[in-house]
Amino acid sequence: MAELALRMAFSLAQITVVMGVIMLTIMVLTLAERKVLGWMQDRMGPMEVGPYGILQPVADGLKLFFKEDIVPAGANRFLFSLAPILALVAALIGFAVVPFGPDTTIELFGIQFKPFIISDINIGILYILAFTSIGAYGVILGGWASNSKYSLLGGLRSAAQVISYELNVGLAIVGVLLLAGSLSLVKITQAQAGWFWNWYVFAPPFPQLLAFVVYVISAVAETNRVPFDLPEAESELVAGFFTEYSGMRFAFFFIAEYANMILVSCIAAALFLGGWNAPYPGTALARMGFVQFAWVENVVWFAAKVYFFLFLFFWLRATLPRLRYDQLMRFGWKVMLPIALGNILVTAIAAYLFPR
Amino acid sequence: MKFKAWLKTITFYEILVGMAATMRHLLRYKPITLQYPHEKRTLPDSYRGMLALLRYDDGTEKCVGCDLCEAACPSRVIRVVSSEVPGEPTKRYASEYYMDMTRCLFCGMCVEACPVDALGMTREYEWAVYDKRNLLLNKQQLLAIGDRSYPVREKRLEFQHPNVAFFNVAFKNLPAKGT
Amino acid sequence: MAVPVSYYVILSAIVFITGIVGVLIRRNIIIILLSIELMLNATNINFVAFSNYFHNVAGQVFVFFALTVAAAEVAVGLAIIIALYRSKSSINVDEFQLMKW
Amino acid sequence: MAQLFFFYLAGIIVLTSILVVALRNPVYSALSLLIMFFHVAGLYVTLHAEFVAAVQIIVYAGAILVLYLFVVMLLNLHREDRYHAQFPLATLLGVTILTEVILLMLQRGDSGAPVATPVIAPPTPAIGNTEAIGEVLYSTYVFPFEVASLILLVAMIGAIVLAKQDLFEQKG
Repeated sequence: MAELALRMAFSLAQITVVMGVIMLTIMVLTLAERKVLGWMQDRMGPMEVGPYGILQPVADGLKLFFKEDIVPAGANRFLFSLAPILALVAALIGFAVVPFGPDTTIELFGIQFKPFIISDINIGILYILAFTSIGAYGVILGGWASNSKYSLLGGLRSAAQVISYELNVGLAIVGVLLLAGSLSLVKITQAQAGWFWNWYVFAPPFPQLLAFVVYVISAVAETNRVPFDLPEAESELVAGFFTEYSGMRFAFFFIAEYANMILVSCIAAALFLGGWNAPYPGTALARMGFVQFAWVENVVWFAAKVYFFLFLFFWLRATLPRLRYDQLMRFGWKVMLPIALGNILVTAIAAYLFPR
Repeated sequence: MKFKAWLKTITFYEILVGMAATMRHLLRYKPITLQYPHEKRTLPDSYRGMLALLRYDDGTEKCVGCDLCEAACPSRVIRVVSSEVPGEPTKRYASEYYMDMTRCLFCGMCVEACPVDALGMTREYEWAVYDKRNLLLNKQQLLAIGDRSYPVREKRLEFQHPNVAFFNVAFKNLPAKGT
Repeated sequence: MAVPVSYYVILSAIVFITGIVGVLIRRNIIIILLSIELMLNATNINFVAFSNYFHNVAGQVFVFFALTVAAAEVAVGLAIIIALYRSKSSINVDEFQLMKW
Repeated sequence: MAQLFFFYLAGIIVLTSILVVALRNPVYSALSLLIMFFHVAGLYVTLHAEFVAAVQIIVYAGAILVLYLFVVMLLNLHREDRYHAQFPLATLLGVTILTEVILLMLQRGDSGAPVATPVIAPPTPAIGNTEAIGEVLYSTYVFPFEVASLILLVAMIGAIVLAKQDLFEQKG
């Protein structure tokens, strides 16, 4: 019983730390997005709060926290409150299986713990896919419960888009799963150790470059980011499904969107870019003799890969205009889906001919 | 040609060009933003800002209450109530003068129309208010604006050159010869 | 402290009966389809329970076939609902009597 | 512990499935069905069927129920006024089947002890749940698997044909 309590306490501590890091990252991202967008468009971004505007996220958070919480007339009060919570929970729950660092164990009070992996379940990828698909509920219910036609249209668009592109995400991942032979994110990452050509983007026998491209595009679409931000197209639908939301409930949707971005970036880093592995075998710190600090380098590599993807999101947003809705659907079903299926076919043949 | 277009499509060539452009702007970061409340642009010479009523150098109002500005205004901003100067039946003045600046479009026609140059356009533009009614300006407010924007005042018409005093109204707006 | 398999059977029976009752007493076609989902889930619970009981994954494989059928049913069923709603602008089952003599 | 989990999950499953039938707002019905799917998935996890649990959530909760909600919102349905008049029939059927099941259970006197020895030996524990399912699905059940894919194809085409109004109308 004591062991169980200890394990639960440790897991709770891990969850707290991960949540804290994610919330911090989201705060940084809200500022970074506006800054990067501004710089790319020859603007400055927020400059008022604090030196160079670095306290802007705090100001935003305070504002949203103290803002009046309006429930529109005729809205379904229960579902209106439920929708942001659903969206946020679905976005945050996926981090439980993401390996943030190497698969080392530490011993504390006579029990083995894995400090960087909250839980290594053998269906990790499926778990993440399952809970990202729940995110659509928050969107669609929020759109419906607001009793507003813009919200409803945004919610319906979002549901169609998320379902369509979730399929492509799943199929793009299958190629990696074929090569790795496991659904556990930890095992998949471990299989990519060594030089960077062992990463599944470049991996022999068949590089998953196509799957990577399909995954990135579909992930952008699934998180409702520009250029696929049709559910919240400002110029057409005011703000999409959260038109009627304000205050903390709006903040929940906002945090959920950013958490989803971080999650898909983590998955992309773990599946295609080798996760915590450095592009060279082992770690430089371990070679220099600091074996017990090798995890620092691993975690830094993971963070670097995740932040590269997050930067890619901003970069795309600064560059590309929004697609039309039928273009989006046609692109998803007629271009991305065949490519993903073809990739699975070729990868399966290659994996069969050249077993690793 | 067709093959080339196809190749461009599948390699996302156009998108990559666009992304290179945005990246170039990120690397050579030269903002064109003006941090407005802290930095202000230098206004052009012919800037048309807030309207103001002017005075002569002895402190008397220039306005003679002729209503021409009211007639010239396209959006009916101005309302003039003119009355006689007490004791001098030939002279008039504006006993009340209102400008509803919520409607003003700063065209400057009232300034052009004024025969005695009693109206002027200042360079003030920070006139955002919380209450719209604060933009209905009366004569005292307009004169105050004129006082702070035109520190150098004109002499009274009678004390200027006799020829100018003879013609007395807006000599610069006379039609050109031969028309 | 293992759970006897009979508990699972009773659970799935209750869910199945709820589904039957739902099909019979509701007028809304969508709720009727949801009740059918309930019944399919009841059978799935049984499959998985017995798969665990006999240590044989064949039961879980059958869950996949049930899932396939459920997905197919939803696609066709909802398409039919939309078609019906277009012609009748209602989804009350009592109003679809065209095939009744 | 296991029984505690079972009774919690079973209780919620029964409650939500009754709510699905009883609630008058279709959206609430669909949401209670969502809760039920999650608890069924939890039940699968306690039965060591993690893969089925994940697929349950992905397919049922992530796709099927979203489609239901989609249609409910598309048609903008309002709450239903009353139930169908088939209460006696439903009660009769329900009570009959329930008593049947309980009678069968009592007759066997089953209390958890295996009735027959398991026909197939338990798979080696080294193979995970997912691999075991894959092995069986692609060896013993290849033909049903192909048939299932055919069913899905037919359903997809059928749904498109049914839902798209002007598919067969001549243009011009």
